[in-house]
Amino acid sequence: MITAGIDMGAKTIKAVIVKDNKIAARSINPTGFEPVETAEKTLEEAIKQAGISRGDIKKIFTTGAGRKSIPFADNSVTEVTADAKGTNYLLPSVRTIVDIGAEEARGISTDASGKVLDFSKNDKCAAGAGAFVESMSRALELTVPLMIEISHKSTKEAPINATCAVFAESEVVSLIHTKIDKADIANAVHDAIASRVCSMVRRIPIEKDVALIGGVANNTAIVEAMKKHLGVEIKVPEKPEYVSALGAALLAAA
Amino acid sequence: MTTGTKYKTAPLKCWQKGKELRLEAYRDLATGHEQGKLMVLGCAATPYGMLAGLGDFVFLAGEPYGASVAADPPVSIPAMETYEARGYARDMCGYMRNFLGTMFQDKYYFTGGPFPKFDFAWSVRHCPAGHPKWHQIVSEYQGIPMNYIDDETMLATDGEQQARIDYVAGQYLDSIEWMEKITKRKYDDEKGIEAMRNYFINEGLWGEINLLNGAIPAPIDIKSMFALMPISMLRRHEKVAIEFLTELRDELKDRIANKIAAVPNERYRMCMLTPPPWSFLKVFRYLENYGVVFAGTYVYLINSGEVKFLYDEGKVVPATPPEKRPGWKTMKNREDLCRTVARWRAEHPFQSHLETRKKEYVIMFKHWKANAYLLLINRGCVPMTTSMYDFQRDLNRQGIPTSMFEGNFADCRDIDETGVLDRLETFLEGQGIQKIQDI
Amino acid sequence: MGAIEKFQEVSANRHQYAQDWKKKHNGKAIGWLCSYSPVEIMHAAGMLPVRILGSHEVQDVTDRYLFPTVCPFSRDALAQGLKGRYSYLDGITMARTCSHVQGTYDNWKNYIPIPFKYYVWQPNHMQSPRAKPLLVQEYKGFIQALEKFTGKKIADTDLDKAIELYNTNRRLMKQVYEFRKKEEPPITGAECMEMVVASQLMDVAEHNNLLEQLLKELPTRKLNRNFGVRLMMVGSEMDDIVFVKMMETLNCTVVIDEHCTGSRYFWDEVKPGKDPLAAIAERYVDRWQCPAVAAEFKPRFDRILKHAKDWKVQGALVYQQKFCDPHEFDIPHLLKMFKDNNIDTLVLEFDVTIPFGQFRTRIEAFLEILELELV
Amino acid sequence: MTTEFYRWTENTWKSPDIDWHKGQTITCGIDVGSVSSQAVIMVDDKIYAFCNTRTGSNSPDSANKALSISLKDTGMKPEDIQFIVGTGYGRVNIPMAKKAITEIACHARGANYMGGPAVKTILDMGGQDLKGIHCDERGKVTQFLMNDKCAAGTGRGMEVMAELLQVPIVDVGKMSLDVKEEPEPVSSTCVIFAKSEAIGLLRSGWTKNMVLAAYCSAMAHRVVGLLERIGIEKEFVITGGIAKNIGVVSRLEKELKLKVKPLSPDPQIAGGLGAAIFARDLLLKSRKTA
Repeated sequence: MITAGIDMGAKTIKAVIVKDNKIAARSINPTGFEPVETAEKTLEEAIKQAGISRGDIKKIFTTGAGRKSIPFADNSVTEVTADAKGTNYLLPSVRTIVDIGAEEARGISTDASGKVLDFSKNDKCAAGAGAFVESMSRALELTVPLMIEISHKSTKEAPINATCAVFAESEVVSLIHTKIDKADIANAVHDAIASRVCSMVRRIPIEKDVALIGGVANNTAIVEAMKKHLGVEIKVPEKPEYVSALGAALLAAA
Repeated sequence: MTTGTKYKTAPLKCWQKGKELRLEAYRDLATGHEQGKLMVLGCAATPYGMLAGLGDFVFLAGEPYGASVAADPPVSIPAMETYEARGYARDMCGYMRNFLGTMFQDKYYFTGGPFPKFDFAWSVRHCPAGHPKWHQIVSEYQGIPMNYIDDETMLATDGEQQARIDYVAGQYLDSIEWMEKITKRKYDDEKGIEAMRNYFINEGLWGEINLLNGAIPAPIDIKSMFALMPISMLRRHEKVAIEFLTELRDELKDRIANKIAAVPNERYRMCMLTPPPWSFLKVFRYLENYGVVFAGTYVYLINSGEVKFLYDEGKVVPATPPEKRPGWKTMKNREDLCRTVARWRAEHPFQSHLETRKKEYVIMFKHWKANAYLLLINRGCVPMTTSMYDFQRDLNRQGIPTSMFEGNFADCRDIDETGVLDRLETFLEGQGIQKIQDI
Repeated sequence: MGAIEKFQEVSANRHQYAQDWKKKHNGKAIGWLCSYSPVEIMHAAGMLPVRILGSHEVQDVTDRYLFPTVCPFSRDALAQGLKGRYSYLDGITMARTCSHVQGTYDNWKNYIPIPFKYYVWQPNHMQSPRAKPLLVQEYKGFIQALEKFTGKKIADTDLDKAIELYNTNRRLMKQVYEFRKKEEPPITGAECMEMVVASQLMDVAEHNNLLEQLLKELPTRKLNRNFGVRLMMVGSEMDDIVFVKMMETLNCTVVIDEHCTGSRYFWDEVKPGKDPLAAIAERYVDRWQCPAVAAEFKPRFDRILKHAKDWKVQGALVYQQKFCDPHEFDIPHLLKMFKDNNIDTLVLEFDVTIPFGQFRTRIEAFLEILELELV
Repeated sequence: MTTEFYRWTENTWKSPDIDWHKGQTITCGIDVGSVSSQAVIMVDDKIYAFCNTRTGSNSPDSANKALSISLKDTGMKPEDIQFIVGTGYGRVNIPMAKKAITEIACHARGANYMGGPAVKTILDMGGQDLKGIHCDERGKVTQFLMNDKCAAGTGRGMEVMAELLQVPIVDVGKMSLDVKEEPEPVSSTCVIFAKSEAIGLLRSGWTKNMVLAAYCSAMAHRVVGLLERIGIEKEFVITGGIAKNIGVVSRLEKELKLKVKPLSPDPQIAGGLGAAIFARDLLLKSRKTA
């Protein structure tokens, strides 16, 4: 049985093809302004990769913010359900999932089968975590990878208090102008995000193992900071940005 | 996808009448003085029936008025901006911001005419940062006298309650003298008592109506309840309200007998602890697409004297008028009146103690045969939101599912509608409830 | 060590101080959350009253207990409890006033193990003649609970002694404030703040001795600094010493204050009477009002204006804890009052920690308004 | 590096008809802001040269860069400048500046110079904050207000929108005016919310222009709220980058029923210009005392 999952994110669209419960292909593209066409394109790329034809796909499920906009999808599921399913497939021991996206962060608690038990999302004033990293890398005139790298070299703490991403930005700007070392600022940025996400995640019961997924999970500095704040080990699946799409594909097969 | 229609439905017969009664109350305010009536500003928790002792009056409760404005963003936003332009903060009581906004604009929402000028403000301090200070701003602006009763005596379980009831009763007595002084009218104890009798009867009736929604299918949906609420909230002291609420109650009983549903495809029942964002009532309509019906909400429908909780049996029944309760005196004079009101307030506090409230939430949940609670983190009201996370944990501990969203009951700018709807869909998905169809 | 250094030391090591005190006196310590909590009664019970304050550090432990628009002070205070910094406390109490700090108390009660908890139902209708008699009753309940917990009877003489000590404390601190009227105040705003904060953490008798010592030092104390503009600080809870120190490097001196952890807390003395409880109740009903319980502007504003004039302030820094609605009600009216009296104002909104860069700019700009002249 | 739609374009200007060698006073103001930095050079009481450049990730470099660009082919060397005042976020950290003065005082002074003594109300829409400034006929600040609690209405909000819609921020204004009818303003006051609201609107078929229109009018709205609090007196000017956003400005004018007085040569240099004027004050003062 072959199924596909498409994650219609605000920034990027990802497609995953699952064949007989195995990942057959993954593809990703920036969302742009024609999400439907991008989705089509992304899916076709995955199909090529998997070496199958469109007709072989039994079912297509979508997820993500734009999940309802895809005419050729058989059904759609919310990110929370998809995250839980996808993570459970990759890391069966995980009971608590943290998904940090560009605009929104989620905490999900699941059972051994990957069913959602409870979830929490950030409130108004703590939104925009993921996007915050990027705009801050600009303010620091560093690429995101470089910002992550130097962040590990930080020696001093530089607190950022504001929960509001936009206010936090101006705090960072004033830090920049008060001669504080870039490494420490980069570290502060990651720490601030981790701290905000963690206080949101704490609203659900935090049981081991804990996994971090979503594009931001590739950011080792944030993973470090999350460990520090939650005081537990954090597992990161391979290609964490595809977990939602994978979950959707698996649910389509179910 | 199946169309989950299960029950027959029909509009409420008394709907139109209710609408007229509601608007009448608001319209009266515009002409109150021409009619030679006293115009009094207060809050929903003010036992305004007592005012009848001074003669005819019209009474405006700030909250329902603020809610009406808030439900109408094109009016609400400029009103709040007028208020903000005077340097008042954006994170204060949402009702107040809409109220003061239209006051500063001198635009009375229900007529578009000038904002009512009150004779005095008589408030209850059931909200630690709120109503007396709200009315303080009005009294400064309109140059009218104000007085208030410090209440919410149930907030504490430590210490003894009786002394607090005496304190509240004493304040009521003093405020009657104060009213006589500022209005230069003689207070007629009989009239005051009579009006408060109606007030108590209405409370019980409204409670009975809200409890009828324990039936499956629910005979009335929460939107209609809110639309009719002002009658119970603004005209409790009037015979006409008793007549209407009796009619409504009987119609609901009739609907229950004939299984006439508010939401024909009802298959999942929810209830709330607080009012919803008034600019966002479409959330209920949206959820009807999933076959979700809202049986009621604790604040406004339950927590201001409408019902009596039998904690040991885990039951809830409509409130009986105080005088008919064992161990309560018949009211003969203003002292009796003030004592009765104080004691009644103590037993039906707007803000009862957390632990008491936790019990009541569960009883209501069971009575309404609900599947889940919808909780609002309300940026527009501190007391309604303090401890909301505590409540959520408590409900979950008892196996009651909750879905929580952040918003503001009176500021449409404070809600991420797309985000909230997405959150609700996610929650229902977890509950195994899929969308039925677009209605 | 000079008195001021001692104050600084105590407020820096407040938890150590309290624990040492417990050992030394083999006594109990009780935390209190609102300046309406009757310290006299706690002291009479033989306990060390400790005001629960925040630590002004970024924290992420309170969001599951307090919703987003609860004031930062209430969050910060609860965070201290959740982090176990107050684990040495034997009890906690609060007087009914505002709903933000109410959230701190309720969650402390429910989620932080502590043997003794008592909520004093402070009547809030201060203008009502009914308030004092009730408060006496409430205090009786509090006393019974304390006696039951400590096993020690609280006699009227204990209360009289406590009243005497706290009145002395208040009187002496006001004498220190007198020195701030000088052209060149011998004590900075930050130092004064540390003195008052310490008074809410220390054994009152010991604090009194330090005050006596300080009052001997002050007449000859010379500060070698740029005194600049004379400022008043008006607002809600404020114990951020780092902030005030930063401010006083910007060509200004805080010469007087009106806030929850400053003069508003200690200014009024108990008028001793035959019945000590009645005397204490009278003090907490008639005292300098917090906006959370005031339903009239005038009483508070009149006192603020008198302070401003007596201490010859050139500008007022009006601030509030973010989301503190009781103060938000007053501020527009307060600003008008200052304007009508030709006193310039700057409004700041405080959070748990403070974005120094931005606040520094605002304060400098404000000082520029007051003294930067053009050619 | 992807194109940065949120950036304002850099520009530089030099007076064709001033010979700085003849000047009695040569002063300079350097404004290191959160997003952009400006240096303004004054010869006597005339603007001689200025530049508007990007702020780097540390103040001294940004200041140096701004200064050297503005000096480019003037033949003037840094040491020819007799007094330099620093302002803006980085003011305390500009090595060559003899004094630091806040951007609030400087914007008022600069606006007063460009707009004349009738200018009483100044709106400064910076990247990170929104300032309403009231000043007297000499350009001395009498009162100012900044946005609190919420970053709504700041330039940053507009940048976020430009990024989201992949529209160069310089085009936002005119695009927003190119709509058949004015849409309802974006209701959310929170930048992050506004963003998700915008995404929703795009999904429901709104054009970029309509979304921009809705956001510009929402922003104009917020600004009016702030201005009303300090009281709007004629004449009214806007400094900072957003002054160039005709979409916001025209809507603001409509709401206030008041024309915004245009500032030449460039509303973005108000801070640096004010600093240069203060520098001249201080220079003359020091000469008097010397």
